Amino acid sequence: MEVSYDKESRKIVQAIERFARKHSLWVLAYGTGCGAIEVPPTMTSRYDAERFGIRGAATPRQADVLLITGYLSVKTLKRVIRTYEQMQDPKYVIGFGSCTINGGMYWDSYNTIKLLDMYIPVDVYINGCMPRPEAVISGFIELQKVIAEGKAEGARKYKENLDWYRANQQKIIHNWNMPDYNW
Amino acid sequence: MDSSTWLKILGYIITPITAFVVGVTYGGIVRVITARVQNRFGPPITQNFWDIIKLYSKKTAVHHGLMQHWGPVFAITASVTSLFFIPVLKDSPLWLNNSFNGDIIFLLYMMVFGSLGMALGAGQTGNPNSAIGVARGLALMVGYEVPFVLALVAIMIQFKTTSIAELMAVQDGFSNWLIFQSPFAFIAAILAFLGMMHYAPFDVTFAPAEIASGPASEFGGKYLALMQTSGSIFTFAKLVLFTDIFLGGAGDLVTLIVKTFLLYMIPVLTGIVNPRYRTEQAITFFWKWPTVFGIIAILIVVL
Amino acid sequence: MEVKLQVENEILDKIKHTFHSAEVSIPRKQRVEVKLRNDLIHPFLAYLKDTLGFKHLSHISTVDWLEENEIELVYIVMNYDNLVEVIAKIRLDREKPEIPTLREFWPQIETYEREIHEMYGVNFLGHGNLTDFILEDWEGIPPMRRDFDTVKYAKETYFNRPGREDAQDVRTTITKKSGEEIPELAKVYSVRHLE
Amino acid sequence: MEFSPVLYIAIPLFAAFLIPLLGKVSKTLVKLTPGIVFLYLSYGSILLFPKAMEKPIVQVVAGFKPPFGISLYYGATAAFLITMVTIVGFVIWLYSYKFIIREPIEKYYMLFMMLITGSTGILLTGDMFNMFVFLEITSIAAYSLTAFLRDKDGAEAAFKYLLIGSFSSTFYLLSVMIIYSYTGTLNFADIAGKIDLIPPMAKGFVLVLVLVGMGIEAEMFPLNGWAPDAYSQAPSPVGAVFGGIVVKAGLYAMIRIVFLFFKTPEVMQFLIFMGILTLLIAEMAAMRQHQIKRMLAFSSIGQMGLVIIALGIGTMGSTSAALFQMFNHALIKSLLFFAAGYLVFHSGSKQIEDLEGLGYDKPVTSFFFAVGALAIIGLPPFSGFWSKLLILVSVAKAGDIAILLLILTGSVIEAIYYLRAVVKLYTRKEVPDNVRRTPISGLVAMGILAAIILYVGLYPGVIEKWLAPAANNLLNAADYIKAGLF
Amino acid sequence: MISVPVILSVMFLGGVLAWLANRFVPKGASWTAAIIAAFAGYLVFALPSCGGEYTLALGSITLVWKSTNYSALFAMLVAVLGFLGILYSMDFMAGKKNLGYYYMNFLFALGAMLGIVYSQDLVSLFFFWEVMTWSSFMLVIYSGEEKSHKAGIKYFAYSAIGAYLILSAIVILYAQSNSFLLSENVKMFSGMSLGTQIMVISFLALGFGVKSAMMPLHVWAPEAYKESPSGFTAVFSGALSKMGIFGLGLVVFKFAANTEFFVYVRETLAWLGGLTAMLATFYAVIQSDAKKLLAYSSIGQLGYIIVGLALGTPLGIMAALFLTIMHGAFKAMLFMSAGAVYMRTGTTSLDDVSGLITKMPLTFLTALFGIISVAGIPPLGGFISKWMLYQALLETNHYFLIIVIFIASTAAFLYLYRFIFSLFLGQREKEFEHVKEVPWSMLVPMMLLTLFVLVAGVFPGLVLDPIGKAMGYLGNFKASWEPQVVFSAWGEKINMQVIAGTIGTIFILGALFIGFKNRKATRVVSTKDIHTAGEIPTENENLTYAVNFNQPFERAIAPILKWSVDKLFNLLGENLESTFEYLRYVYTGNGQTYAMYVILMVVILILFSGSIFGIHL
Repeated sequence: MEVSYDKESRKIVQAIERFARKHSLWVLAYGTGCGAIEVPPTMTSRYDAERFGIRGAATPRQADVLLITGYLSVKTLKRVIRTYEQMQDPKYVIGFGSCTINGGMYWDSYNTIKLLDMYIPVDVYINGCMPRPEAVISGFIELQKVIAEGKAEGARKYKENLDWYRANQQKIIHNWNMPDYNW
Repeated sequence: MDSSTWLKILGYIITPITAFVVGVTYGGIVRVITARVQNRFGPPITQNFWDIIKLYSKKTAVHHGLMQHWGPVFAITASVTSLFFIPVLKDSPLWLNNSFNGDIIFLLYMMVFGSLGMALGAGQTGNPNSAIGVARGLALMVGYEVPFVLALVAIMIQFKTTSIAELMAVQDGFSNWLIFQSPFAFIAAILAFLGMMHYAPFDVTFAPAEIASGPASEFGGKYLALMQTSGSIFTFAKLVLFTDIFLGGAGDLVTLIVKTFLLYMIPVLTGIVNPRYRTEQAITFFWKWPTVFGIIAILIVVL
Repeated sequence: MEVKLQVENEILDKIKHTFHSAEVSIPRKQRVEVKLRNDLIHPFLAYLKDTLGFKHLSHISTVDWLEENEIELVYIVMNYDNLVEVIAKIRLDREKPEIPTLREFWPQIETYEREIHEMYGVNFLGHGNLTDFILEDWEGIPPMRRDFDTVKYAKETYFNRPGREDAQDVRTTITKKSGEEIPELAKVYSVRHLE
Repeated sequence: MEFSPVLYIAIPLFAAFLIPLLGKVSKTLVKLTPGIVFLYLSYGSILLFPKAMEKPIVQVVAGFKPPFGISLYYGATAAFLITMVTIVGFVIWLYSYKFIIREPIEKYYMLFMMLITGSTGILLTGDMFNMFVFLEITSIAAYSLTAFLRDKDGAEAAFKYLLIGSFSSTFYLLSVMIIYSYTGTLNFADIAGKIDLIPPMAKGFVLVLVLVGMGIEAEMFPLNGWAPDAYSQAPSPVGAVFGGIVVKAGLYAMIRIVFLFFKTPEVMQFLIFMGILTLLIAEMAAMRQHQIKRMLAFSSIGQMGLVIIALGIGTMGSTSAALFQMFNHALIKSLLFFAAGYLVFHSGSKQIEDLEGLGYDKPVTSFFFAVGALAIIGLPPFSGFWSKLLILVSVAKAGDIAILLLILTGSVIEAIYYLRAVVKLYTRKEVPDNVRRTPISGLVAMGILAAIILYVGLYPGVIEKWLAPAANNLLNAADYIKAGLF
Repeated sequence: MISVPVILSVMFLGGVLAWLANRFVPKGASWTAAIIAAFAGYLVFALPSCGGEYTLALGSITLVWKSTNYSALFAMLVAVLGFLGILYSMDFMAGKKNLGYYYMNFLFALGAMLGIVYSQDLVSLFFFWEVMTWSSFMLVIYSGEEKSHKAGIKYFAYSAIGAYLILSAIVILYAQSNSFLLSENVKMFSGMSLGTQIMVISFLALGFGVKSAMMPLHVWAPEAYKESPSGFTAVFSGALSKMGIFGLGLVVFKFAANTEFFVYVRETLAWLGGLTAMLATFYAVIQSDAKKLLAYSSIGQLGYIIVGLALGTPLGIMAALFLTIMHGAFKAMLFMSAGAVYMRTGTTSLDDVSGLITKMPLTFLTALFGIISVAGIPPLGGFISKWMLYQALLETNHYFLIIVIFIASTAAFLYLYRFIFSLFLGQREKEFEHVKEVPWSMLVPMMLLTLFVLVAGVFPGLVLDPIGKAMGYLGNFKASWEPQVVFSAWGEKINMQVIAGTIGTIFILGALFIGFKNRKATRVVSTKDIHTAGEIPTENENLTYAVNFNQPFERAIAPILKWSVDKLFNLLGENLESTFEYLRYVYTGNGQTYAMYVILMVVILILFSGSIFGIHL
């Protein structure tokens, strides 16, 4: 039984939904790299990210935002992909620090990836090595804007281009023993 | 159908909605207060509404089987049913619902219904954290039920009734409130209430940093939303129950809200400033002083 | 500056007395360096631990002597009583580096050995748990060996963000700026592929 | 044809002399003879039993009237017990038919017949000295049967039996002498009338001698040391003979004398006390036995203790219950010995441990053992239930709750060790293929016993209606005197 | 004309028939037994509730059998559960050895239970009691393994003690009243001396208490329940242990009610029952075997029943009898589902089995309804009995007993959840990947009982009707209930239809909502797909948290668990046996010793004949 709205009410519902999504960002901080240390100050009294409705989520099932806080080694990437796929749509990814953008200081490492958005769709990058909490919050506000515009469609992108992403992922993860998620 | 039937049906619709709104708003206020205590600004009071709407608006939902699918339904059934069997406002046909068909003992068991349903749902996910949370939660329940039941027994014996409505009728006038008539029962009950609300120091069931929010760890989207809805309603239901029993109930909504809010602040403020007990510590806590208070309450009634 | 190395000398004497083939020296205060035959590392560490009281295993370090076709294992053990460190060095064949495990002396050595196995390809016999440690499913030359070309590997394996042209070789840039010479060694194994 | 009680003694005796002669002719004839004897005796029982129940038949042997002549007293009690002996004897014969394969079988049957002679003699005689004679006959036959297998253990057991048994005879003979010296008569009925002629001191001495002497035969604690060895070392049917016949006869003799001459409250109390001791100690000892036949022997002692308690209560109800229990015990214990005999034979070991798994390998024999065990514990619907119930009722009526509880304690222990053995039988274990089978005659013997046990269990009235006259006969000394002296 | 002997002979001859059938027809035993049980069940229901009287004279003893309202209640329970148990056994036991033996003893046990409830005289009561004991003992040792034999011996030993206590009470009564008739004894009981009264009541209560596993006489129960085949365990716990309750009902209301110390009897029993409920629950919490857990749960539930009976108020008795029926149903369900799991997986260990819900959904449903009912959660049958029990406790001012009971019933959630979680929820072991649902003949009894539990919960009047009549037999009790509403003594009422309607409506609404919201985007995933911080569980890894599940609670109650009755009894048993061992050495096997005994005996008797016989030498 599909509930059908007329156009006007659909718009209103969408607006409410977007507003709610924008104001309620539950963050799954995947604590890789040095960025993990920047998250606690962001969340606690000094910078108080809860003002923006940002708060931590314990598990990927509950979370909206996946925060990749730094470089990802091949081993961690595998876990990140799994975690990302366990999250519920709509879901957003924030790449955090230059390591996620272009490899940063690990550009010639034999074991870290250098381009996060080749493996999972990233909505917002926050540059810096490391970005300070102010920058992090600004990144989140940017994400809120993207959500409000309805452009944060990472999950859909991932779903549509799954083969491409899989090919990229499997290029470096040789032993692909992950369960099938029926995308 | 005559007007009273319509009034009753209206009551069935209005009561849960009110409970939801009040419960969620309380949740928001709690978050603000917590933030202020921690020297933060805190989210807007409406934050919990946005959270719940967002969870409802999630596009996908994943479950691990029928029991997880129905787990939140069990929870909401328990909370709404309990609410329906608690007289919300004194002498108001709109707010009394089914309260004459059940009583305190029924409510004690009805409250478990949801926990057990949720526990079954959490169990089916296969997540060890959920099961650990459930084991802790059930054990904790055995702990806090003891002083709670002692307090209730003291009151039930004193007034020779198990009906909440009759207990409310007993407490007309400020000085007749049971909090003054049998203070020890109130102390035992309120200490049990701390455990019942799962705020620190008795938040070992959900312990986010430890077992990834325990039973809820595999719930997301609509399931989590329904759980939070039922949680809000349940919080309100428990508060109303305590108000009815100890604070003389309420004749109008404003009084009710004031009384429930004040009552709610006890576990909340305790929770903010306390660390966490381990399960067996919590159980032994409940079986020590609160139980003693409960026994004193009974002895006072008996002697 | 005259330093009294009484304790160190005592230890040196004892070691020399027991292990005649060991080359023992005292590089500095509180340190004794021993070069051993491969097969003696086991009895040697046992002797240190049980007789001389070197209870603590600080670390195992590894050096890849590519030119000499050898891999050097450096065991660092320490005595809490006199705070002397003994550094025991053995050299393994680089083609087939094998040495018995020391798990029965220090159970925590498992971790070091796993890492060395993964990074240098040293096979610790009797270890029992030489599975993947940090790298998963690594194929090819162990990454810490000097004949492994990390830049080339990274370029081939991972995507590079276009537009980062300066992402060449930090060392070249630095030498350009400072005018220093790149050591021959580094040139051969690092710069060669960049050219 | 008129059947005379004297034939109960004469026919087995005749058969006992005939059997060795027949052995020269044919082994089969030897084997068949006891069967014919028992069938004939049963026929006699059918004829005489109802009569004896109404009025005791007193028969004078050798022409003199009592108290001078030797008289046979076939009263209700004797009739009851002799019928029991006949049934058990018949079944034992049937069982022995294939079980006793060791030569010389004619010797076995001869001794068996002599033992029957002695037992019926003890039960029938109305004369104290004759009782001694029959006692000796029984005992000597029993000693020989104990050592029938002619192995070391059997010989040792027989020697112990002989040692203790000679005490029994001696003491009994002494008491006969003392009584005769004061009263000048040997007839029970006559003595009973003249018992006051004996001075108290001698009377006490006689009492002690009789109690100890006959207590040995009746397996009273602590005089029963011979029993476990004799039971377990003798061939299995002989165990049944002891449990079913010899001990019953001994007990009858003791009780007859005590009831006739010394029926004072103190003596009865003493009997109860000894009965309890016998019961409890025997049951406890049985609990710790590892050999099945020793276990059965101790259980037998315990049961006798129970009977002694019931007799010691001395009321009408308790005495009849005791007779019922004697009857049941004779049958059930025979069944158990029969089954145990073949189980031991099949497993090749006397240890209970080694019986494991036989329940599946030899189902019928094991089944009979289980039936026997359940019956002797006193579980319905077997006959043991009723006799135990009646004993308890009579004890309760006598008002002694402590005795009641002690009896029940003994019963609990008994239940545990019997079930242990049964359960051992039915523990699943791979048993090597055993081609030996229980022969049909053995199964028939057990089947008859089991059928009787079950039948009596379902219709206890069959036996119960004979109990009252039998008990009356035993209790009522005045009637005995009247009948015994014409 | 249907009368009691007809029913009994159907059962007992049927047992023999089943045994014979097994010898000649393959599968004959199960069909014969099922048909006989069904037929006997029909007869039990067709028997007029105050009729079928039959007198049988056995020698000096007269046996009287009659159906009363009280016995009809228990007879129905026995007949229904017996039939369902046999139906369940048809496939459960298929292919096992010695089926004739199994069904014979099964039917014997059923017949004996019917015999007990129909007995109007003490001898036949005891007679059938013993038959019941040994036939159930035979079933406990059915598997023929060492463990089952140990359990069997233990069971039998305790039963024997209990039975002999009953027997001694019976003979004491007989000694006073000269009659075995129940009615005669009841009539004359108040005239007996105080000592007799105390003795009879305590012996009877202890004897029946053993069967109903009252603490501290429960020791036999866990192992016996565990070792018996599940088809029978359902009857064992559901009906057979209720014979103890049947007896206790008679003791309390027929005998003790006429004495001056009635109130002490009730208080003692109530506290024993309450402690039984609590401690047994605690022990159930720490079990790691499904059937043992259920066994302890059974002990605890019987504790509730004893409490209800001992309160002696109409509401209390009503609660007790209601719980008797309900416990028969739901414990049978749970044992049957545990048996179903055992049949498919070969184990009942809670640590080893998990995640069977998708493989055995109907079994799971049975277990679910079972645990909800045991827990006393509305609207199923368990709740109304608990409610009545609490009301009865409140009205009789048992302030502290109510707490004990409440702790027990709350702690029950722990083990109940553990039971269902460990067996059915969580991740499935790889070896159970090909497990199938059990056959229909096993599902039918489970489903029927499930339905019954539901119906009895919503329409308690259906069950309260025969209970009300039974209470009339026990004494002049008037039950206070209407078809929908149950009243307490204080005038509280509870309307189960409103409750069930509310719960049902909200649940259906909720289920519809959650079902249709995002229906297309809702996915079921494998239980392996869980949040594990990204780590991937391998196929052989099972993350289900099942071992030591209730450890937090166990730690909290560690002081209580430290000393257990089992250990005490074991110690006692060992010491007794070693004492026996010493006594055994009275028989040294040495002829000289024996001769010495004889001489000593003579000497002692002669020396002390004065004091012993009153004759001075």
